[in-house]
Amino acid sequence: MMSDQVKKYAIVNTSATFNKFNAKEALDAALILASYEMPVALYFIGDGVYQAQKQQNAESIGAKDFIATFKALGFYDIEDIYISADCLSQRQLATEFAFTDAKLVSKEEFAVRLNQADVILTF
Amino acid sequence: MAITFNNQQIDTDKEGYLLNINDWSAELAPVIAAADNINLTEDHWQVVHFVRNFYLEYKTSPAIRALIKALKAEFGEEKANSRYLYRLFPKGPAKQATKIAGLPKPARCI
Amino acid sequence: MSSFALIVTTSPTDNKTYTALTFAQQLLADGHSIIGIFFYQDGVLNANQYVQAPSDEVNLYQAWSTFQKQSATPLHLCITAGERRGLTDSNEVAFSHNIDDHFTISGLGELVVLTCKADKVIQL
Amino acid sequence: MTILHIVRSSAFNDNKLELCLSIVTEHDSIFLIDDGVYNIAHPSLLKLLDRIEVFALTEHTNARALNIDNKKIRTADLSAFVALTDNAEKTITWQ
Repeated sequence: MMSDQVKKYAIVNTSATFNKFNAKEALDAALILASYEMPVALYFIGDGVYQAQKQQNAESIGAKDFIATFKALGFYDIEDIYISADCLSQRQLATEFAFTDAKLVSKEEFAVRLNQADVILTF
Repeated sequence: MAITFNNQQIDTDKEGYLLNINDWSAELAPVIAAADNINLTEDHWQVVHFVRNFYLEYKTSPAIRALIKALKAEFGEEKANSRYLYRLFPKGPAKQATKIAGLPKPARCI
Repeated sequence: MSSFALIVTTSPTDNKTYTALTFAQQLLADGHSIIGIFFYQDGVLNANQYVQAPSDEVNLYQAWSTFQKQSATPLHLCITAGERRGLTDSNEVAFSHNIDDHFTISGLGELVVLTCKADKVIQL
Repeated sequence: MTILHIVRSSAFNDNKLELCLSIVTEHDSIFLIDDGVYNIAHPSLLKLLDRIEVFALTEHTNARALNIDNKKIRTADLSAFVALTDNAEKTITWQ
């Protein structure tokens, strides 16, 4: 069922970790896109930056610890991960991330990077 | 559904996946494998342990491509290709190795 | 004229879903084609054939179903997202199959295929 | 390089418009639909009208009893919305 075409995808996360089921369903979509060998980049903006924080403890509030999966994204060839520096500092958050490799970007750079995608999905 | 093992009832879903990953033990794995007509060799064990550790660390069972990439880093090229893995787990490594490793059934749409 | 893929993530109780439906109808009216609509997140609830509405209100489940009948547009449903929300295609006694026949049971792989093939992707 | 930003929620209620405005560029356009049409009166949007092209969906402003007096906000019906999504290189939905 492989498509002949390749498009670049952007998954834009605007929801906090446990807000509805947005973060988990965004991750599921990203993993499938990657499994189909589509280039996928992840973006975290607004409350989405809360997802990227290290040391969250999902299981203590009865949520699946999908944050642990962030460390495995390299095996899925998901390596472009962008976090809005403005949104992070606005929320007084640390730059200790749940990813092995994430890039902290200004909103100008965020816009430039996002523009490189062919398909943008928000969650 | 359940497996009887050491006089204990171990709950599974209808396809034989354990419902609780903590019910798993190295002694139980051959029993799950036998139900799928697999006789566990050293090569099987390597993959079974690998996917279980992957799950325990990353809280997800690796999809085939990710599994191959991760195996490559650990065991090298010859043990990290889909032909090798399908020979060990004919019904698909992502489905069968995870079942034998006591992991939850992968999501249906994946 | 372009080919479109639509992604619907809102439930039948959300007026945004009606926007998505009218957008789809307008696309066809204006001569575009829709290669498929993918229902994800709460959007899957639109496939529940037990959704009911008073007769003087729009029943979005029925509206999608009618739209599919008239236009033959494939309506894909992410079954994993559906099962989490009580949708099932199981024929076991404990379950009652509640996914409308006008929807195609799919997975996220179909999202990849649709969005990859279409000229334009719109999330509504 | 043009993105059509589709805004579906009111900035009087959440920050989706604000997120959109933080990354919108002068080549992009903004299309207000659903509760997003309430943003026609939001100060953050009004500030940008000289730089960014903004549309509001007629069907949705009418449904909500909104009158658009501001000449800088363009009104468009569903068919015009369809045409804009077709012309844009890609869209991003803020909801």
